[in-house]
Amino acid sequence: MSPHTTPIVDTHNDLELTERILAPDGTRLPNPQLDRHLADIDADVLRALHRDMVVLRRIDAEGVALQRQGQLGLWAPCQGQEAAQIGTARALAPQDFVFPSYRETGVMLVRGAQPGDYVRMWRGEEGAAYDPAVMRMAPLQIIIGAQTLHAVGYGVGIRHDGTDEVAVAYFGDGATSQGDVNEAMVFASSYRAPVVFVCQNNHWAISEPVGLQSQYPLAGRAPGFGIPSMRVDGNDVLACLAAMRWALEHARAGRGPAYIEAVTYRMGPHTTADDPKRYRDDTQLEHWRRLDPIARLEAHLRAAGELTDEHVADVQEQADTAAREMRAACLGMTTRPPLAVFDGVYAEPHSGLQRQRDEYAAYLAAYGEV
Amino acid sequence: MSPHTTPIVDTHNDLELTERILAPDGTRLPNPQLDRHLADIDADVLRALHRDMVVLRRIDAEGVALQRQGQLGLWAPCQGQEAAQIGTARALAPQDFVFPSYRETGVMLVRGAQPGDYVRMWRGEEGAAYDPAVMRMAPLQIIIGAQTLHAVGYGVGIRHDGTDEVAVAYFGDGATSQGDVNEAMVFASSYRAPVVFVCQNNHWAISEPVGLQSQYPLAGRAPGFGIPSMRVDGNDVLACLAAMRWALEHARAGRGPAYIEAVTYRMGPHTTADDPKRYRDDTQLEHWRRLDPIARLEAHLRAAGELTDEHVADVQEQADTAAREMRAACLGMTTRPPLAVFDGVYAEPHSGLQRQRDEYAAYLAAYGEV
Amino acid sequence: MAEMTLGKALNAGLRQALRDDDKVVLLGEDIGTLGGVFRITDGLLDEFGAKRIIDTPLAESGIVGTAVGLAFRGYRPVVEIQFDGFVYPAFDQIVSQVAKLHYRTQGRVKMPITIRIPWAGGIGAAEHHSESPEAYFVHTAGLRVVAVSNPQDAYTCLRQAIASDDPVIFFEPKRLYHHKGEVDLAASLADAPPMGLARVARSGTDATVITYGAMVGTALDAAAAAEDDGLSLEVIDLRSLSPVDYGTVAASVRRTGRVVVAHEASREAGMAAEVIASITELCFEYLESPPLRVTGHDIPYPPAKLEKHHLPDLDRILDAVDRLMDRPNSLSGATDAGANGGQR
Amino acid sequence: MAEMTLGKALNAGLRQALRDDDKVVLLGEDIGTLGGVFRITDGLLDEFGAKRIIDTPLAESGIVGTAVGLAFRGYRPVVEIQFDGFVYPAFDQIVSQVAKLHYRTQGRVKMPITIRIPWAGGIGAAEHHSESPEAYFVHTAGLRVVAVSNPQDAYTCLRQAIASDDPVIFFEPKRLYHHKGEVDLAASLADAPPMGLARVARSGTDATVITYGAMVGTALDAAAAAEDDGLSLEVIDLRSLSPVDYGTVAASVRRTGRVVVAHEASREAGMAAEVIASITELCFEYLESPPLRVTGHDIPYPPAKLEKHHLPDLDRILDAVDRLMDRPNSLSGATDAGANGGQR
Ligand SMILES: Cc1ncc(C[n+]2csc(CCOP(=O)(O)OP(=O)(O)O)c2C)c(N)n1
Ligand SMILES: Cc1ncc(C[n+]2csc(CCOP(=O)(O)OP(=O)(O)O)c2C)c(N)n1
Ligand SMILES: [Mg+2]
Ligand SMILES: [Mg+2]
Repeated sequence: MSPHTTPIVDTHNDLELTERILAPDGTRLPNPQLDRHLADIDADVLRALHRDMVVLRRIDAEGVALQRQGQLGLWAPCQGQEAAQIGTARALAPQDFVFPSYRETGVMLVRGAQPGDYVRMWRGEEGAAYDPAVMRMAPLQIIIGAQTLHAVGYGVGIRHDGTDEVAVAYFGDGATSQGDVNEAMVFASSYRAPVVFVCQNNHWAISEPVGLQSQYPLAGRAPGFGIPSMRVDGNDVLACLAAMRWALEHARAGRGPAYIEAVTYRMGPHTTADDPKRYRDDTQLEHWRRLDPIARLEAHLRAAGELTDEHVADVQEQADTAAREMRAACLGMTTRPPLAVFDGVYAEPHSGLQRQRDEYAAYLAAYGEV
Repeated sequence: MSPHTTPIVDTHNDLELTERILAPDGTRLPNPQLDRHLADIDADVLRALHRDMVVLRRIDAEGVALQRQGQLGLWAPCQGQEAAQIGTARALAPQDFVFPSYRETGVMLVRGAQPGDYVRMWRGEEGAAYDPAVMRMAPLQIIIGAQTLHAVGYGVGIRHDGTDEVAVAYFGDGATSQGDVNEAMVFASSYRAPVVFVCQNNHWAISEPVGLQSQYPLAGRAPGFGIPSMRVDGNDVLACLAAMRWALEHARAGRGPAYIEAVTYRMGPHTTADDPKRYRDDTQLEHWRRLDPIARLEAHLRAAGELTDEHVADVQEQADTAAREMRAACLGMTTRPPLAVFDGVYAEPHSGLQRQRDEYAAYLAAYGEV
Repeated sequence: MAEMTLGKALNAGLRQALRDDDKVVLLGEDIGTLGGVFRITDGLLDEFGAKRIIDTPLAESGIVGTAVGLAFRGYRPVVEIQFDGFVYPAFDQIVSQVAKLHYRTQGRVKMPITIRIPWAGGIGAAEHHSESPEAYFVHTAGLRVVAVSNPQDAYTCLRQAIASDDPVIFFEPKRLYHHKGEVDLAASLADAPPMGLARVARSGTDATVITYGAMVGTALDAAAAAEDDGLSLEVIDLRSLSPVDYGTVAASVRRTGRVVVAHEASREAGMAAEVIASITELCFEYLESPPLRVTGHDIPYPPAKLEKHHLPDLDRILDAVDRLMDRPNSLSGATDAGANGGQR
Repeated sequence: MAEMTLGKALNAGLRQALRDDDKVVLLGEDIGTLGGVFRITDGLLDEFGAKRIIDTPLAESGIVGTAVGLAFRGYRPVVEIQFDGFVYPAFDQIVSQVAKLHYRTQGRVKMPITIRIPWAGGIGAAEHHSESPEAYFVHTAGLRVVAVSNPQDAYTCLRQAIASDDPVIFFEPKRLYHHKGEVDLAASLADAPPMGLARVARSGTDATVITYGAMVGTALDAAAAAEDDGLSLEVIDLRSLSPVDYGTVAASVRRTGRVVVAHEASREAGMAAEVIASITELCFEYLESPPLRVTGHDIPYPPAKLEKHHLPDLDRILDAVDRLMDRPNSLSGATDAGANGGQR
């Protein structure tokens, strides 16, 4: 084998190398590779995707607002990534199990999150916002990349059990540098585990541009591990849906893991604690604003005469309702009692912790707090 | 970018995909890619490479013998990997700095190890066998893959200093699964550090065949990280030399890291503590015995009329001398005094450790041991 | 009852656990065909097949992270870390995931993972093969930590660890792998003492030696030697390092009033510090002299030829006992100068 | 003298170290253009350029491993770990390489690496952003561990850490980043107290409260409150956690006879256990009551809304002091049942 490398990507022209279904102006493009995964997509499905994205953007904005108002400790906005999240998540089967990072609000929405689920962790009430078994989704993961290995282990379990489920790991462009993510590819490939890796390349890891992690397409890493990969326009919800269907089909058929890089852009700050003005300029933002995923699908639907103003108003109404419910759930939350700090550390009794709990209970009682 | 993976390799036909200069029977093959790196190779150089390999094999055998006789705690034989180690190491410039694993006896030889250096660590006398600054070689590394990051850091330092040195990391096929090795590729690529990665794929990580780590050529991983790579016949000393020259030239010229996979075979046990009969059969061993690196170069030299029996006998004599000297150095070693356990923990005084040292000194004195 | 080595007892424990519950799967480097570098998983691949005895790629974080995923899926993974010094690459997955997921999810996601670690020194090994990292895990809330000292406990505690719904770091003193003892393979787990309890390995009245793992044997030897000098030492084998069974410990200390805590691990913020701080809290008025630590020095594990000057042995335990008995507070004077001196 | 926040003092310390020695380089995530998520490296990229202020890919083992290589090359790398909870992926490189390479090479290879860690809780952060991992590093021979509590020490100790030829784990109490104090930027390092020394933050006679980091402020508040009750508390800021300056500690304990050791980190095998075990060894006959620990519970760091029930506060310190003064040994009875009870 002779020396070669994958081509250098100019990150400003990132989308040149991606698979697409919808052009930025909404035009439907032929895609011999992906079209077969979209045979069943009709206007209803498109409108549902549109609604998901609109609702998601509204929920996301409400999260930011709640944080600004002191109701949440932090919020990690996903504005700009609606297509990447909704498109890939809508391809999932109910039995699939998702291992997200912390920014997958859209995936939560698709998995059926309840209004309070979006905020419970960010508010600091609980470590995990929802029941993983019910949502078929692991708790949000803050340690960058750690969840990718969990997905692989889950996938190994699926293979054991002989079912047709797939384990899905979501992670960012920054995460690709972590050892864990690479080990996850090694293990998934070695065991041919039914795992789909979804890398949302949103161009930033806090203040670091993706070029610091890699000057080459991230999707180009997977083949070296024996994992087929696809690089898609992450602001094209149909491309994301189709690519994810390809990946899931591959994994579900027992052919092992697959990898998707969805090239998108984080329009907001890293989190509400971040000030992106310190490290990026408006030109790039402007460039990506013109590639907005919701506007693109809207343009497509409008051109096809499948989107009325009434419908758009109705969707906006649904979005506002979702945001209202989320806000109400947030404001209505009560904090667990002091001794709850001791709950759930162990599944079985632990004498040392029991002693501490007793001591602290006595202390609180002595000071009239319990 | 569309889904693709590198081809599956049948590990029994591993060498099909490698670059070669010498056929197993010693015939010189044309190699348009590598030939230019061998322009200066004459019979003297070939005989020197041959001598290195013969001496190395003898030293290695002596290491095994010393361990069997209770003089060493452990020994990690490199039989079969002589070409991979000598070929790549002979390409180094004096100013280059090597970060080895624990099996690089051949690299030590090339770097000018003294007789005792081969055994000092394995005998349990010292943590490191030689002075890294003198040998321009870091201590042997036991934590799999850790040294690859050190090479990258060293390479970053070289770039800083603006010199033309190269940092070289040696590691095994098993090591490629470690997070650290992948992070090393990320960092080296991101900083375009002058680093050469040398993976000796000897087909085994203790009892695990390389197919468990990867069913695809390991050299295929590097390009995904933006690192050009080459897969060479690791039992062909000229191919190893030439490939390493290519890689070093690339790194030295400021074009960033390069990666070599030398496909070879561990003929002996993992270490003297291992019993390979438990996990591999003789057929494979037989197959690789026919690919012996020393025999191959000998055949080539003999066919060219460049190797006489006298010369071979002389080389064997040199090898025996080296082994004798190593044995003498080993048997002549004295263990440092008890309180040496406290030496070198810190570069500057540490009150806690000083107290312990004093206590232990007093204890030994009380019992007449010091 | 059968006589067998500690290694074989572990093998039997694994086999039994695999038979008892088909959710039990083993993961590790070289545990399949080879049966592990210490042969602890010998024969298990043949009996249970490659789906349950899983050779892994060479990456410890990968192994433990994969085990976490299997636990999410309802499995009970048993991980073998090949040597103590190779657990550190998995530290993040252990500390941030294995230890915290049950708490994070308020008990919804169980992490019944057992991480077996061939452990500690005394076998003349190369660097990184003789580490005693137990205090790191004891300090990590959410984990249980067990260290065995004999074949029977190896068999029983390993089965208990695997059966536990909590993650357990399970330390196996590798220098005792070939050490023999009686093991009751037929006894039911229900009859066994709970995993969290300490064991009085020898009763005595003058002082209590508290230890665990391979040092239990050393302490018993010390007690035998002390008996010749007319001293009666009680030896406690902690077995469980988190939680520590302070009921058993305190009862002994209240009787003897004198304590030595011994381990191979280095001293600063080690397990002995924990035990002594707790004993001081629980039994202060019963103490007749300051509890002493007999531990490895605060140095990286030394080269093999020097390890005997690092590892506490019988003599160092007896020396501490002497100081306890004859010269209470002898240290407080002796080390004073040291403490005030080289302060850097 | 200038008044500045602890964060600015660290920034000034880094700037001075970068000016003093051009072998000093900084590595970390987001430390360049952004100036770090806490702005501790603010402005340094502009002054020193991208060759010395190095934004790294997102991988902590990679960062520390790269620093090791730079140290091999003769550099003095200063690593920023973005938050305490993200140091664990680098644990192997720290414990097996950074801490051991000087010993392994008998002093031939120096590891003058400083690892800065924004540290501990109390800021209502998300999971993994409030960890107190100091005991892990204190237990690791070969490392020095420093934890600062005020702007002046932040400035001085950071410069000392960078100037030290040994690796230093440098803990910065993130909840004090905006806390202000006087800093003498002009003072020479040669005049400063050595890095290993503790500081008597307040003198007192009735009991000694030993702590470090942000808890020093809490202890001083407690001492002020106790004064109103007629109690005189001495507060010791350890500053250096490895080594601990037991000269200063023992001198105080011998005067007061009573000790509370306080920290945010969980209790089992934590730093307080180390300090208490050593105090017991060094000062046993001076102790009038058992030294007490006031620490975080042995739980993973809880969600933000509950953190106040985990973090020791003024009241918990005072409660411990009360127990020390009024009811010596009160605990030994009280916890007896607990210890003998739930033994699992
Ligand atoms: C192990 C670890 N290191 C550092 C961090 C701090 N951190 C949080 S998010 C982030 C950037 C992640 O970037 P990316 O993977 O691209 O995901 P994105 O935030 O863009 O969704 C960093 C460095 C962390 N959470 N975990
Ligand atoms: C972190 C770590 N995990 C496990 C080991 C135990 N171990 C020593 S060598 C080895 C196999 C290494 O295989 P490879 O990288 O192919 O190198 P080779 O031995 O073939 O030269 C293993 C698992 C180790 N030394 N370090
Ligand atoms: Mg990103
Ligand atoms: Mg190998």
